[in-house]
Amino acid sequence: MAGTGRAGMVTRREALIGAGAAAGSLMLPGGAAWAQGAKPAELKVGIATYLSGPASVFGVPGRQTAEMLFDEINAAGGIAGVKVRPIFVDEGPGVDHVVGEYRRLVQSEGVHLIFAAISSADCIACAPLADELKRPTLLWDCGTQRIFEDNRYNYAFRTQANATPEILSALLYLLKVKPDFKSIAVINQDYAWGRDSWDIFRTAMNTLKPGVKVSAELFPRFGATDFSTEITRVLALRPDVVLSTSWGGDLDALIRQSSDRKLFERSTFVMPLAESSLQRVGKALPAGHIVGARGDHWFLHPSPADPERLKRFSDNYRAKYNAWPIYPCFHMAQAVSAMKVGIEKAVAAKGGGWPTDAELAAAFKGLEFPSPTASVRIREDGQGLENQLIGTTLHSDKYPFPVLTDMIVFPAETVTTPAGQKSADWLKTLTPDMVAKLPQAQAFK
Amino acid sequence: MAWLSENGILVGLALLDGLSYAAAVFMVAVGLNLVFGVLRVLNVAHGSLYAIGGYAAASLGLFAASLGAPPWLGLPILLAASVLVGALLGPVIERLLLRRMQDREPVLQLLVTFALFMILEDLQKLVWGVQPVVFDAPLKWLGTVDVPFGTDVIPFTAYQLYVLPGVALATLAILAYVLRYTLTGRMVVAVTVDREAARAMGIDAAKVTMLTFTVGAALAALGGALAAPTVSLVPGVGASTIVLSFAVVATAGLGQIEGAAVAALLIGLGRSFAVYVAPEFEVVVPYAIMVAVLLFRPQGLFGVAETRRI
Amino acid sequence: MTRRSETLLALAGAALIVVLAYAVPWLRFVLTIALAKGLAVLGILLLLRAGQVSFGHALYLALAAYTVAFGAMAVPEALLLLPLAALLAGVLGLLIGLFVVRYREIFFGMLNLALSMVFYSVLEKFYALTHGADGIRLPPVTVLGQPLAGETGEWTVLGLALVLALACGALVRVALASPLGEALAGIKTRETRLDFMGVSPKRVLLAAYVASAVMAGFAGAIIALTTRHVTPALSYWTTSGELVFIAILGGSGSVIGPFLGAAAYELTRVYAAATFANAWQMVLGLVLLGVIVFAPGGIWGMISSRRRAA
Amino acid sequence: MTALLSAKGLRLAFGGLKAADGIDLDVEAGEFLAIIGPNGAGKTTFINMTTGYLKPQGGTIAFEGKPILGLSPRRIVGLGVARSFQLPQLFTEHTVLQNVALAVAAREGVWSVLNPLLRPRFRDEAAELIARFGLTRIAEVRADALNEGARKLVDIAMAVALRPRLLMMDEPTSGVAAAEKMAIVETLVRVLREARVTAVFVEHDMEVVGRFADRVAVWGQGRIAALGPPSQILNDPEVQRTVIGIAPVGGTHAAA
Repeated sequence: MAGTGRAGMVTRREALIGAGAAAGSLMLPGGAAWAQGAKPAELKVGIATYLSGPASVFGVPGRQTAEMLFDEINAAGGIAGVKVRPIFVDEGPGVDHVVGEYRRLVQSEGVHLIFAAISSADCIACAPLADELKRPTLLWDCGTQRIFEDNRYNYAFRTQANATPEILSALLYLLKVKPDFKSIAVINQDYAWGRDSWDIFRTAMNTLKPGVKVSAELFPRFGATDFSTEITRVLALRPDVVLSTSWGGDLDALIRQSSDRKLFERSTFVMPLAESSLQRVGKALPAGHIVGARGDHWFLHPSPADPERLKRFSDNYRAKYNAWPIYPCFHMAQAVSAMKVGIEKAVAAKGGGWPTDAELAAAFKGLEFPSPTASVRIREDGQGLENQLIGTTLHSDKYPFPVLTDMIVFPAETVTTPAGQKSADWLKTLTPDMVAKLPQAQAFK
Repeated sequence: MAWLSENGILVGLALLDGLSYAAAVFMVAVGLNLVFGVLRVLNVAHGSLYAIGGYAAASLGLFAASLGAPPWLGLPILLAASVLVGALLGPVIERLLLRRMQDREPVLQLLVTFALFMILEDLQKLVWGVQPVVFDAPLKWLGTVDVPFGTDVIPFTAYQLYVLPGVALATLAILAYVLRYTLTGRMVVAVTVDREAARAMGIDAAKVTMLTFTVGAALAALGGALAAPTVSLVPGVGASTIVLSFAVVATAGLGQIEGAAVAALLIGLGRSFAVYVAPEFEVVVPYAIMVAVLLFRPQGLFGVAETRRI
Repeated sequence: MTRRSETLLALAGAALIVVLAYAVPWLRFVLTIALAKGLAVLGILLLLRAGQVSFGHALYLALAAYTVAFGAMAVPEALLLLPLAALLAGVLGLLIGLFVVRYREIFFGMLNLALSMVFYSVLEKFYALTHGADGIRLPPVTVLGQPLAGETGEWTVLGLALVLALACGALVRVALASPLGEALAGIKTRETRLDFMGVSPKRVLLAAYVASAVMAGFAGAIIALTTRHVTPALSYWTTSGELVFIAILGGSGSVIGPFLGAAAYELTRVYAAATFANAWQMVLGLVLLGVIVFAPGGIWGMISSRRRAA
Repeated sequence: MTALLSAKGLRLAFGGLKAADGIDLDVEAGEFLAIIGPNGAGKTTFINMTTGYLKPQGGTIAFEGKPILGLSPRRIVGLGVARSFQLPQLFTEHTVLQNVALAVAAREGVWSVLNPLLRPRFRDEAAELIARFGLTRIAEVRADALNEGARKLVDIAMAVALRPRLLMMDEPTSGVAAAEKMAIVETLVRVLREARVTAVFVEHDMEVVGRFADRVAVWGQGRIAALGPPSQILNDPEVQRTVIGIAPVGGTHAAA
């Protein structure tokens, strides 16, 4: 295996350079980097997001939002006088990479706070680490409801809702606008989210409207690009409603191919995540279908708490990245807002002193912070209470893509599983009068 | 029996979907198989070439559309983009990487293409970003065809029904003709069968290799370009494509063009029927078919059993 | 390289790992993962000796990891779970091995890949049990009745990994020089001769295959105990590809190679991800390409050629 | 006395080509039987059939009275029939010593993992055998660096290491430089005599045949055209015309 002549020389030189570089980079600071309770020179925030793979359609807008908002905070003098700096890590390589990165962020980079993550698996793995390493961690975008229903954490908090309110709202909306549907087909991605979300939907549907016929349950491969077989089958079955909780390239392809084959003319689609695809699929998605945004995220929210705040956020994002913000942007904005308000609360509680990790974590419990559209409260169990917005697509001349009309904003408390209960059980206790009590729909203006 | 009479027409529909899916699968796998035949390398970067072909076709198409090109021009643009990608990347990859590696162990050759795949995945992301890209002008222009289904009709896109299988059939026919009846094609076959013997007969194996790889790259790109109107191109699309085409190639028998067609057909139809009969097993279908075929024909459907010379 | 200097090098490496893990706490985790992957790659190395590449050994890794995750719910004792996981991996390796050792080269690789993808689908499919892609969080685990948690827990798992790595490394080192090991290498160069010496190459390969499955099993168990979270991604083909990648990176000339490769791989990935979060994949690809083109013996090859030159 | 190897009515055709068309042949214990004939006559096919590589379409083969037809090469080796190859089948990345030691180990069973291949017992036996073949000088040379003559000898040494009672050799001297040929064959015959191995060998060099064969079988189009002592066969004008060429060659004396 010995290199011959010239090649051998190169090899040796490279080996030396490589060894030197490795030794140098191992000299990164080890151990926690700052004294507890002392005001840091800079607030470092580790942010786990997808920078590679299919989920980077969410991860990269999330990262862009973080960069924009961190700049804004620093331009305004930082949080409690401390500048903030994001350190991004990629979720793409998988859970063991993210767990390793989490440790590196805490033990080597000495980050003060962590935002984790988009993937539910990464969140489930990181939440216990937060407690183990005692570093306040905000779960900024992942969907699974299992985290706070199965466990208790002192250092992990979620600054957004979870799958149960996100999916339940879509069902309630459907029951309100199309109460007499008799059959439904589901086309979801074949992985945990696709399965779990259908479970939530079906459980709630069987409680609120028993007897709906499930015409087909289709779970095409995650990352599938061709849905023609699924579409043919649904075209032939003619269900009243088609549910799809898919997202990203999968959802784009499903919408386009359904549109090309006139499936939208035969069935009403319910797509709880489609807000993130609207700008890409454009008017291929016809009017009259039900779309959600994993929260009350919509840059044209009909009744934001502070219209100026929403407009500023949306316009800034659009000016910077040439697109309207989609839900991961809003989720990131919520995490950043929670961080700011939480630290300010902890600093105030200490009379201006800098909080320890434990004090900072305690500040997040019960914290209420503004979101671009309204406000979010972090419950005692760590779960965020976030309103949900569902609407129906409408084609307007003002935008090159469908907008939402007949929007219903569901107050968080009405659709979120109460603390201490499991979604699967709670969904079975729902009563049909829930639908009658829904807030008024608001039209596109 | 009751099931069949109830679902008889559904089976017909599954056949239509299966055919177009098989066509798409064939387009990716055939290039891979051709390249394997001559270079004896399973080119992992084939998936990247597929993705780049798709992205390039979409970019070119969207650019042409922004200049006001008529929608029918979309189809030739798809073709042009794939030829461009093949002609630009094929010779570069073959010359700079694979040729240097051709006397190395097969594992190393395969890993070189794996490394290339990793590099191209990120390059792609740097060039085209992460937001899904699509170019559906040709599909929109061709419109839909209503296929009768009992008293109902099922709309299919003409693109899916005619263009995909059409291009696949044409590709198969042209390749089969070229390999069988032209001098260049026969040289390719000769190198596939026995590189050393071909060299001894005075065939310029290096030239044949370069040509084959370029054609293979262009076919991968064409596969991607043909997909661009229907699918959304996202990061990672190359990775999922390549595993599927590996399964096709192993099922087909290495280097077998007709085998790739039959294997693609089996896998395409198998997947379609699975969606009707047992949707939960759809994902496993290509692998199940591959394992079943190799169980009975260890060298693949059309592969020639290599007897070891002693 | 003599056996003694190799032993010394291995012990020095082990000491270096301990020192690094002590000096840089966050590296403990990374090094444990690296040791675990090194163990799995040791199995890949066995197969490489026979000239065979498996693109599906992540199957055994994942099986063992899930065995630990599920087993911990019943018996949360790491010292029982670890051998149990390896045993199950070995049993599955035997069953699958009986089938795949009849195939060579690309068919061997593809069949392994297919079976691991089927397992991946099974993990996703039975999501009621496995929670699909979300994966399973390990319940609290003990070692000899002491809870495996916190810093002591990290050191314990690192220690386990180190002991297993040294033991398996030594065993493989001895086995490779034994008649069985040399017959294994004979499969690569002249398989038929073995038959005509009365030795069944299939059985020789099967023995190596089962051993490789067991080592991948140890690796999966260690990974599960370290990350404390298992997902189906462990069995995805890219994980298998990563193992082959590491084998080549480290070099197949010595049993130290896999561990060198794994450490280099994990550290490169961590540092590349920290420095170029957008393009770490490209960095890895370039590193691999560099190693294959300029140092086909891998990192081990570079070290041993330097020693020889010195 | 029954023959050591007894083939009856062997038939095998590849497409239209009849490689064996009713072969009847007995090999007696202790003899050296040479097989000669033009290329494509089916000589190698005969070896391939008797060692289990090819399965005849008809006929029977018995070794020491036991039928071996349809057995795998491995089982046949186990019974005591070894072979060498026209193209030497060596483990190219191993040294000569390792190659032969591996054959010794194969005879003893390879399933020991904890002791090295070159443990004293295997190493000594292999080294001794290599010495008998006169190859000690190249014992540590990798097999892919050997010349053709050495590879042939190593190939045969590996077969001898299996301690067969019958050794089938496919052109042991082809590709060997003419100058070394006789020396190599001398060595070979000496070793085989010492080991009391019965041998069948396919050979094109009539001088070799004439000097070392006890009996000669002439192959023609899948049949045995003639069988007898070399003195008789090599002087047969028909054989001279079809097999050896126009001019009669070489010595006519039989080996002792």
